Amino acid sequence: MIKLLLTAFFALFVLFLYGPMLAIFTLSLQGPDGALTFPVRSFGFYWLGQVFQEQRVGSFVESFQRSLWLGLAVVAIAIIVSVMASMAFRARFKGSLALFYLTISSLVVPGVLISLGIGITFQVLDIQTNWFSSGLGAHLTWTVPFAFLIMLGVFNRFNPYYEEAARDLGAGEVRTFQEVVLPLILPSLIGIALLGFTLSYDEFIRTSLVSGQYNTLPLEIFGMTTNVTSPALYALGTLTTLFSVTMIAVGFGAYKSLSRQ
Amino acid sequence: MNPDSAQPSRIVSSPPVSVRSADADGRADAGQMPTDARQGIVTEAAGVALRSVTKKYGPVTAIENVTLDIPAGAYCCLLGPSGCGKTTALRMIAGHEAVTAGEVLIGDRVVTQLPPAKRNTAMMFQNYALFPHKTIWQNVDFGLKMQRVSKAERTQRVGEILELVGLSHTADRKPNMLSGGQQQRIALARALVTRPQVLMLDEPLSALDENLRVRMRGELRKIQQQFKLTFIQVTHHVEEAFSLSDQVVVMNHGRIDQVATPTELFNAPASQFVAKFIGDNNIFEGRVSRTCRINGIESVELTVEGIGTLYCQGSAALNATAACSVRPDLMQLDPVLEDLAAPSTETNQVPVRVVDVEMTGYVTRVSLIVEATGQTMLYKARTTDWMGAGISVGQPLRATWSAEDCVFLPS
Amino acid sequence: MYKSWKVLQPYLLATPQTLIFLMFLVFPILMIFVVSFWQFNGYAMTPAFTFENYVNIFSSQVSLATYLNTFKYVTLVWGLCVAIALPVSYYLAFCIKRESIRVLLFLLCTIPFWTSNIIRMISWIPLLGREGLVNQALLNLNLVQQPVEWLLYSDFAIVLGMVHLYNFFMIAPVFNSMMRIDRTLITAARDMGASGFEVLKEIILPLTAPGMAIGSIFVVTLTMGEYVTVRLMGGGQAASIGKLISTQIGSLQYPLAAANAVILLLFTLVMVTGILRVVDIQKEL
Amino acid sequence: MPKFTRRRLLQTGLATGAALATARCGTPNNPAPGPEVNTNSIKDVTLRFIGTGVAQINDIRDKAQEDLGFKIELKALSTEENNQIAITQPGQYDMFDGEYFSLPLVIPSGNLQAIDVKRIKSFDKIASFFTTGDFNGLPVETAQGTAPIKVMYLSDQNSSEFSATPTDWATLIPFQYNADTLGYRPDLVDKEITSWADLFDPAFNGKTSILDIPSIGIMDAALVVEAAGLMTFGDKGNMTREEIDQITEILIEKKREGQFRAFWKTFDESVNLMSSGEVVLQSMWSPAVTAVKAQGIECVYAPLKEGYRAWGGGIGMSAALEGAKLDAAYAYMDWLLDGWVGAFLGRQGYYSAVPENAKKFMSAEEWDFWYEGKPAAVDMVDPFGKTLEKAGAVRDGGSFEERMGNVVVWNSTMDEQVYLVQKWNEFIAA
Repeated sequence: MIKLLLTAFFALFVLFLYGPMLAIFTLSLQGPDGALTFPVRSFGFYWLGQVFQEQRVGSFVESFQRSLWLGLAVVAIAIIVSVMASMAFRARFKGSLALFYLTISSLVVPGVLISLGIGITFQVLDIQTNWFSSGLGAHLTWTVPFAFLIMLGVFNRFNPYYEEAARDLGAGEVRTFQEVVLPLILPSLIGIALLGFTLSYDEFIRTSLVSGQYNTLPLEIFGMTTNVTSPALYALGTLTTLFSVTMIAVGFGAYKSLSRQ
Repeated sequence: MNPDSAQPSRIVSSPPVSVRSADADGRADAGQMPTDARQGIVTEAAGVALRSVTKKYGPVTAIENVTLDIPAGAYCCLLGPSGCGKTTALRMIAGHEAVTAGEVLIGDRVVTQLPPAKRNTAMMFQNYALFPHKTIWQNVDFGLKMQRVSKAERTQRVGEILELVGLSHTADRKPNMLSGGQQQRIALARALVTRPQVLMLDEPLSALDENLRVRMRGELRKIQQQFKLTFIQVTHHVEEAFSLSDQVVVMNHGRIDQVATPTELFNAPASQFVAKFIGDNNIFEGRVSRTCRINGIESVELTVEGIGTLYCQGSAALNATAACSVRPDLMQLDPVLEDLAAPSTETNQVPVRVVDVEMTGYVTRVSLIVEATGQTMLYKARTTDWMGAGISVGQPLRATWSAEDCVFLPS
Repeated sequence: MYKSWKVLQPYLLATPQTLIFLMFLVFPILMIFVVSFWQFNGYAMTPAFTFENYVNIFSSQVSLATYLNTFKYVTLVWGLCVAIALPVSYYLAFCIKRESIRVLLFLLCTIPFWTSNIIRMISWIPLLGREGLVNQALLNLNLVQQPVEWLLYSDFAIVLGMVHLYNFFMIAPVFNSMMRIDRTLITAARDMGASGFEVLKEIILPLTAPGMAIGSIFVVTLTMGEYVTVRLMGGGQAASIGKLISTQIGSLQYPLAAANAVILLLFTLVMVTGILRVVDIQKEL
Repeated sequence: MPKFTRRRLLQTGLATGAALATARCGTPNNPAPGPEVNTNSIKDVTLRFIGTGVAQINDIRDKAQEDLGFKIELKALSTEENNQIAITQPGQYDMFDGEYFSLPLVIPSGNLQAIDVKRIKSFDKIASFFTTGDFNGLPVETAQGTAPIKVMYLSDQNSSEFSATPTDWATLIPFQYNADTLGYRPDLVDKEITSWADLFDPAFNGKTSILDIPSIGIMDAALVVEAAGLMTFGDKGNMTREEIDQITEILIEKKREGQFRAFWKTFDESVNLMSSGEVVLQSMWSPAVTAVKAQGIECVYAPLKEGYRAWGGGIGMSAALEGAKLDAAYAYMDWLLDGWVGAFLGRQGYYSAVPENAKKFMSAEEWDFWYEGKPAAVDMVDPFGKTLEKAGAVRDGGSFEERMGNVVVWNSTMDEQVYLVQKWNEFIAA
């Protein structure tokens, strides 16, 4: 009985999660006469195609490229930095607690503060904000803590004897890392990459004031919500969701195959 | 030095236990009327019975048509390798696992459909399952609280039982602040505080180190005596089962292979599987070539390929395939090989060669090989005796044992 | 040489991360703090040391009401997220027996989280609008005579939107906590006569508390500074501190925005510290 | 700051981000100060625009690039963000496409440079209420608010003082403007809307909207409360603190009563609100009304008895422009006034700063419909190919003269701007 209720609740929850998205997926599959609201007038792929056409204002394609590059950069830096820091945490060092809480606070500080703070800083220092400088920094405050906490968890469970064994067999620090540590943490790194990329790819608030002259994709989409009056907006939603889902699938597949090894 | 020696002598409180046939009718004769669990610190023990019990998980059969009687007040161990169904059997008795077919009886009550709490049983879990977020006191108190026992009585009973296990001072601590042995005692206290008729223990000693395990064995036994409860314990550890039990139930692939006292089991394993599992018995498979009487006892001559004939007590149809088993400590090793060609019906002889010698303390384990077949055998000698024998690795020998010591294992 | 390297190593390894946070977290927040004492006119701010911005905030009925409104959103969103996360996680962790199905269903819950928040937000509009699907359905079923207006551009819509966006941050840690519960603890409790409800109350909920605490930190901090949902789902009518800050930024009232940000940060830190008393984060990793 | 060549920037490796951005390093973010060594040609120039979605249209960019030969980058922003960037992020744009009312805020920042009107070929042909302040005797020039002429000229090339009389140095070169009023859905509103006061009509409770841009919204609000007889103003274009207090109090009360459905910031939002039926009556911009019509939904741009609120938009140059880029900027402004853009925007309902040039690029039928107020001889089609009006329709509000001649206020930045914004925010937040 209770299980039945819970199943029903879960089903409702899934409907709650997906319902609205299915609505815009449907609306994005309209013909040229489609509108922003139901009912659907005709079906077609017109608006999906429109996304790649020139818009009346703005451009999805370029902002998508920027978000892609930014996401990759964020992932690369977050991984390097967090792996280093979490390895440092395996040896107790002065200030480790401070750094730990600094990292936590980076997570809990409301995003609008990061955005405002970096924006003001750049302004006061008279530096141009840009998606690849200030924007990158803002994204790192969001992704590095996640990456770091995950890595901390990974190294908590990491058997140090593997490394000792490697060193015992004559491997240097670098070799030990390459040959022993890296392969063992690789699945986790894939996980971090996946998480970090999506966090960056979809990040809005922290970027909103510091993206500089060129918009990242979420900013562009937000701009579009105020500038686009056609289902192309929904089509874009459909496509970027498809892209995200593909990324998850690829990442998840990589994770699976790596952790099986 | 051996803590086992301090144990009180064993009492088997009911007639010799036996495996009942699946179609046995009537109620369990071993049980007694359950008394109210809340009266008195000691509750009357109750026997437990399984009647043609089967457990299936989808297509997989975990327990197949098992019938078993555990007398009230007995210390029973379910022994077997992992996956043999012993834990499933235990959980079915406790009510944590539904029975696919058959019945479970506690005392004379059919409890098959009852939830765990209604069975007057308690369970002590592997790794103890102490609630990590509750204090020791709260852990022990939990069962009473769930039974809606009055606050005053709970305080008294929890205090008593903590006193009994000698851990009153830990009442306010969380389980993770206790040592393994202490945790085990708390788990025991928690199980006993509700005054069950039957206590079930799922590998209770497996989390402890060797020394502690031996000591805790003694404590378990003592408590069982003190409370006069039926204990049913799951273990894969032969020595543990031997040292604790009044009744050992050896299980294999979802069936019971043998139910016996430890001594019976040790001396007369009923199947090849039991013989192998309970010790390093040497087993020879062959064909029954003759039946005879040796010293007036029905005996069998077994022809083993590559070795010749072996004699053991037992009866079987001619030409049946069968096996026999001999304990490694009941053999003799003899450097004289000449009269090998003339085997007697009383003494079994096999030519062997020493492969390896392992001194393990009191006992020295000698690995032997039957060169004709490549079969390995084990011989155990008192270390002092072995040192005096002056036998070295590689030496050819004759292993001999009497037909009396050779257990016949029908297929 | 090797020894001193060993001592230095953790410091060197920790340096890049520390630098990132100093540059993009600590320094900017210090700047906000400094700027919150500056003066401004319609187009520029000038360094000064004045409490005027704070005085303005604390003496304004509207900003106080806005703070209260923000707390209202935080409380509602948090409560709903917990109310959703517990049964959903419980269902996944305890009712689903097959590991593979569990993983699949959990993934099902997480996929929307991986996609654009903005898109998820605007996707409510064709559903909830005056001429949206929900209203059409209600009208067709004759449940209402007039379209229901509070579905969109209302507090309801804002809370709904935020719950939609952030419930994952509660579900994931709660689910994780539940999955970590040793199943024998439940069997043990059952063995001692605990009913289903008692098992929930005595065992599962207390052991899920750390997960709930972590989830709460996420949900609270995400909703505290939120303004996109408030703007899109509130139709520009509703107010939250995040929205106020972003409006003030838009009107170039940076020092005022900074002062609000400082207050927001203080509130957030108080809440988070409160939650952290319940849970040791380092232990939960 | 020393001049960085691209190579040098990469060598110093300022940030990983910089290296990542090599893909688009060809367009420097900061125009290098000092004379351009390479004066090769304006073909190598990229002009970066910021502006609202009204004119940051890709079609215009494509046509300009084709005609002028250099590169143009657009960024469409909300009015608010546009001003914000213009004031605080001078490095992010070369050209500012903004409104006249924002100049009292933008000019003091020193981020724009004065435009030499002598270099603008069609300057003399620009509608005279921009250049001289009078307009064929129409009452435009007497309207309240930040009328363009008040902020059109700087007293000197390097001054940030506005000049009341024409000089050679302009702040913005105007290219579009309009007279705004209330838009409504005749299918959902059962009466003809004739007064600003109708916005507060209880019949439309929960179905109206107003725009959330303080300098514009306050003017609409002022017209509404004045028409409803709720209060009077000394000068709607320059309210006192007391007047601001009073009007926001009225607005907050109306908001509490649930008069408004939502607020909007960009014209497309108003389009979506209107076409989805969320709102049936709201202050609106002319092209937004045409955009609603383009979706096949009836929408009327009500000529109101109290008159219109007007706005003017123009192009300004970043102070950092020089050399080839400056030349390009002037070339662009000439092109802007040349008529193609005027006609393009005209087909959406905006007016061109140089109507006679726009006329060259419009069909006679289009000119008659949009400017002369005559019934459409053929279907009117917007620049994106959507039919806006069937043949026979007449533009709401009539001809250019009727509409621009009936302007009573301009969008404005007041002396009490900071206070206004604060109070306005309170209204929005209330």
